[in-house]
Amino acid sequence: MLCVPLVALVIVGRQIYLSTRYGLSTWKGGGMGMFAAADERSNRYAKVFLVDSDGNRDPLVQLSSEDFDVLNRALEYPTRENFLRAAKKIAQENWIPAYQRRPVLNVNSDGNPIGAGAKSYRVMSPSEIRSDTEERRANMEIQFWKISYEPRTRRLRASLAETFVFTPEERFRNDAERKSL
Amino acid sequence: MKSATSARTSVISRRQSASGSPTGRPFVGSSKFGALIEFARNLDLFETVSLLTLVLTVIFGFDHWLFHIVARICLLVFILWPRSLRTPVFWLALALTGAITIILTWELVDNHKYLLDYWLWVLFMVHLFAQPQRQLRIILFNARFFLCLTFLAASAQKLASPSYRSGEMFEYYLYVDPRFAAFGKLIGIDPSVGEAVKKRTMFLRSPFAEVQGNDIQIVGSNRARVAALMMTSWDASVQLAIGLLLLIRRQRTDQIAHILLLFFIFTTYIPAPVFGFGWILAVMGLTLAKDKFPKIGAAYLVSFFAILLYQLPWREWVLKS
Amino acid sequence: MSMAEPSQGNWARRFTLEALIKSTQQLELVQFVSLLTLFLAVTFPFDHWLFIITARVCLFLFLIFPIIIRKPAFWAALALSATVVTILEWATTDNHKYLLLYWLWVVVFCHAAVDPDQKRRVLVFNARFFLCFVFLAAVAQKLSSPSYRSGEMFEYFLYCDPRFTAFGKLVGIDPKVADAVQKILDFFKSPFSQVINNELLLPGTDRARIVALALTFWDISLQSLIGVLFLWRRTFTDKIAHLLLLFFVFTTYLPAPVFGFGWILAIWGLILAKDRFPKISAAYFISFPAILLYQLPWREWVLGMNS
Amino acid sequence: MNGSSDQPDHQLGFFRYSSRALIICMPIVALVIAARQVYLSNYHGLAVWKGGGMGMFASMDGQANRFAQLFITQSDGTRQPLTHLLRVQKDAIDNALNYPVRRNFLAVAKSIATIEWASSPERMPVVLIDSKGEPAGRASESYHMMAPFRPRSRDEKWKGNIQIEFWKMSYNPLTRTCHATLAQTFAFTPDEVQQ
Repeated sequence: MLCVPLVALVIVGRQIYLSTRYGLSTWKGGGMGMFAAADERSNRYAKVFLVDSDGNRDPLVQLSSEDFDVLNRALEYPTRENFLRAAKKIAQENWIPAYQRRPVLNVNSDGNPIGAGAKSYRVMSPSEIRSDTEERRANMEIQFWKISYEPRTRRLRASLAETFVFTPEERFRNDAERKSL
Repeated sequence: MKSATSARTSVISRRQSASGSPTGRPFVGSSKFGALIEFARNLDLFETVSLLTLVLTVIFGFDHWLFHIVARICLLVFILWPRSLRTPVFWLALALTGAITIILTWELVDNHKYLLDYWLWVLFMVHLFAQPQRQLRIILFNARFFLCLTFLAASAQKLASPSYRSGEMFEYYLYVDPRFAAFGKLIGIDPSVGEAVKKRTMFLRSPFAEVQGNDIQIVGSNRARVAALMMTSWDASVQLAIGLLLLIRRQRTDQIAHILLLFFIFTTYIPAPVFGFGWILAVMGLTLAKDKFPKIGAAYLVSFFAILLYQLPWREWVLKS
Repeated sequence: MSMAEPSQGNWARRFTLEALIKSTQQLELVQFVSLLTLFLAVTFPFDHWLFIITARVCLFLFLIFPIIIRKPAFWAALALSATVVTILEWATTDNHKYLLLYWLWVVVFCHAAVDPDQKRRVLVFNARFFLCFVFLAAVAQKLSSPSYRSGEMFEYFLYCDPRFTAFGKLVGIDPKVADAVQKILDFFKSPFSQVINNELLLPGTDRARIVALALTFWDISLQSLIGVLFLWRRTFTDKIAHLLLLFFVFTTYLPAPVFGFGWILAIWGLILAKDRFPKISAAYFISFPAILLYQLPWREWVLGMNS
Repeated sequence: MNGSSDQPDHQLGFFRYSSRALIICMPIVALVIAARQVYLSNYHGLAVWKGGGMGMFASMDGQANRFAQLFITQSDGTRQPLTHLLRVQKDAIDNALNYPVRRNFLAVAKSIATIEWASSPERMPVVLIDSKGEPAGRASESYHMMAPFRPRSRDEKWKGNIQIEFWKMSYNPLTRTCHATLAQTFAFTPDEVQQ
């Protein structure tokens, strides 16, 4: 009679532990924290960049729905292992610069654009023509961001919670192992 | 050997005889709500709970192909062979599939789906025993336990969260969560406020925009602030009250807890489209109330209809109006 | 699927073919068809909130108050909501969904009849009519279509339809061919590319051509045979038609994921076979769980396999 | 369970007088609808997969092989393609592709006109593609990309015509070539699309 309740209690305990220590969303994992905190997927997002050896970063913008599935999983439970899984999935596509460089827009704290900044990025989009060269050698950087809201001042604040950098060796490890077999 | 149909007939005839009317027309000669109370009282607890749980698995089950297929096969097996509902293997198949689904995608599974799987394991255990008294004890204990766990753990997690206590969470959702847009409009928050907030958050998310200090002002509305604070205090107090009252295990406190739970089900699942959660809470509430409080049992039966009707696209209607 | 009391016996014996045949013979036709139709309405419904909610409320009512399944009003609610949904979205409603609509009305009329024999007649006549209608109308539309007759359609779908990619791989067409074709076709759709003469050479294979011709021939002959044989109304022709229909149901819905269509065909087949061909009706009985199992993601498994 | 428990009052009024009507009613309806589907698909382009016939897998010409290109045209004759569409517009296009009549494309145009469209700053060249799918130079035109910006306010008037090109693809198995044909072009004036 007590066995299912005991399992439930253990799972709730685990959820609370993972949620407080490792950032697991309060909505997931078997606790009861639905509508308990504004800290779940709708307030979390990731920016994904390819970073070449010179330190230039280009954002990957057109992720497929499969890429989003894996990335969302990492956003719900933001461990390095989960982001690595997302990086591996995203790296399976061949990313090429699709359009001309686009300047980064500066936005003031009132939410109004105030002109182009000094920085500019190439827009990277997936292509089927695999080059096997440049982009496979670049590091992949995934920035994990959280949005919080301050009701008194009515300000939204984005904070960079963590940055994960994955080397090509890490991302393509399984491919290399498979080939060597 | 009995055929599926005759077995089904026996279920039907049992229900008919249980309806307590010699004419087989239970609704004749009494008020409609009285008849409903009578009907609810005469339902077989295990069969009703099992059936309602089966419906839950088929229409609000886990979003995974494995569970979809097993739940549909179970429904087919039940339709062809109604007695299967009383076999532990039937529930084992569902509970095990639910557990596998959770293990495979545990970070993505919503908390309330865990509750469904616990309940499937409870039904498996209930059907392992032959003595009705023992079955009754297991199901009553577990229904109360999970209702207390759900509401007390929820209250604890909410009260422990600063973004909940400050009202920040509900206010933010009133602006950006599309599920709340229609509800917001109903209480006087213009949908354009939410649209403007969403647009500003896009600046934060885009790699092609850099927001000064990563800090952005939103327009917001005082009404949303007040509504959010009210929702926060209402939600936390109702949930805490239900959990605590059910813990006391007295007739009077149980009655109040059931009324609050019904109020919670009837109101919460209008804005929040997590119908499976509402359904399982109603199943547990019905389990506890059916024999002790017939009127409340009947109200729980009505709540199942309400949950099904809440799936109407009323949000689109409100937003378009 | 056994109908025996658990205490009566021996599990091994209960799952024999003989037991299955016996139990299908004991089924009461009208009740059984009603249950299968309700299941169909709940699990493969019209994709519209009105029908989905109606079907779920009907399932809930049936489980709480089972006798309701024999009331014409119960079926009329389902049939009416199906009618409203079909009228609202007639141009985007798949052809096979119309069959569900017709069938819901047939079940209304069946339950509206007083005499049990009349109920059976409603079901039996309509089952035969719709089987002939489905297959003969399909054959007529196919034969009148030049892109079908030339084998062009199946070859094109083998390249372009993702539902056929896994099947294509099983018959030896490399999924890379399909990927390359799909990519090349995007040139037509993009405003930023202009295809010279609006004509593109597809990187197709001979194998796909042969498979497409074989599929075309198999499909048209099987469908015309089933339609014509059911028209005859003789025991022998009916028997062959049932075997072909079973073959069709068991093979077609593996690649084509229109399970509701397979389900309704199996219901009609079962209605016609039940009292006359016990073994065949047992096979129809098996086809229902088979259709459910075809929903396994076998396509992903096949495509994920190393070739 | 048998029919003996059914009460006579179950019978629907009309059918009390004609038991045959119960039996043949739906076959007649099915035949009428199928005939209508055949007519509409032969004369008004309705896809053979839709509308109540039995033409599934009967022809290449279905929604999968039809596509639409959408442009906003200005009075000077220039036009810019709409490249990023909203879900509701995609649904309206799917509907129109299944039944490509002016009324359905007008619904698409109306849905486009509810949005304010932003164009990309740079012009994108149109690439010429040869029959093998390889780039073969640049065409004379170049376009700005147009993406939805925000809902258009009701007081603001929609300017510009909306042009929708309806294309069909066919396949020739002998030469293994796929051919796209512009089946029809629909143009809608601002007055037509104004809500």
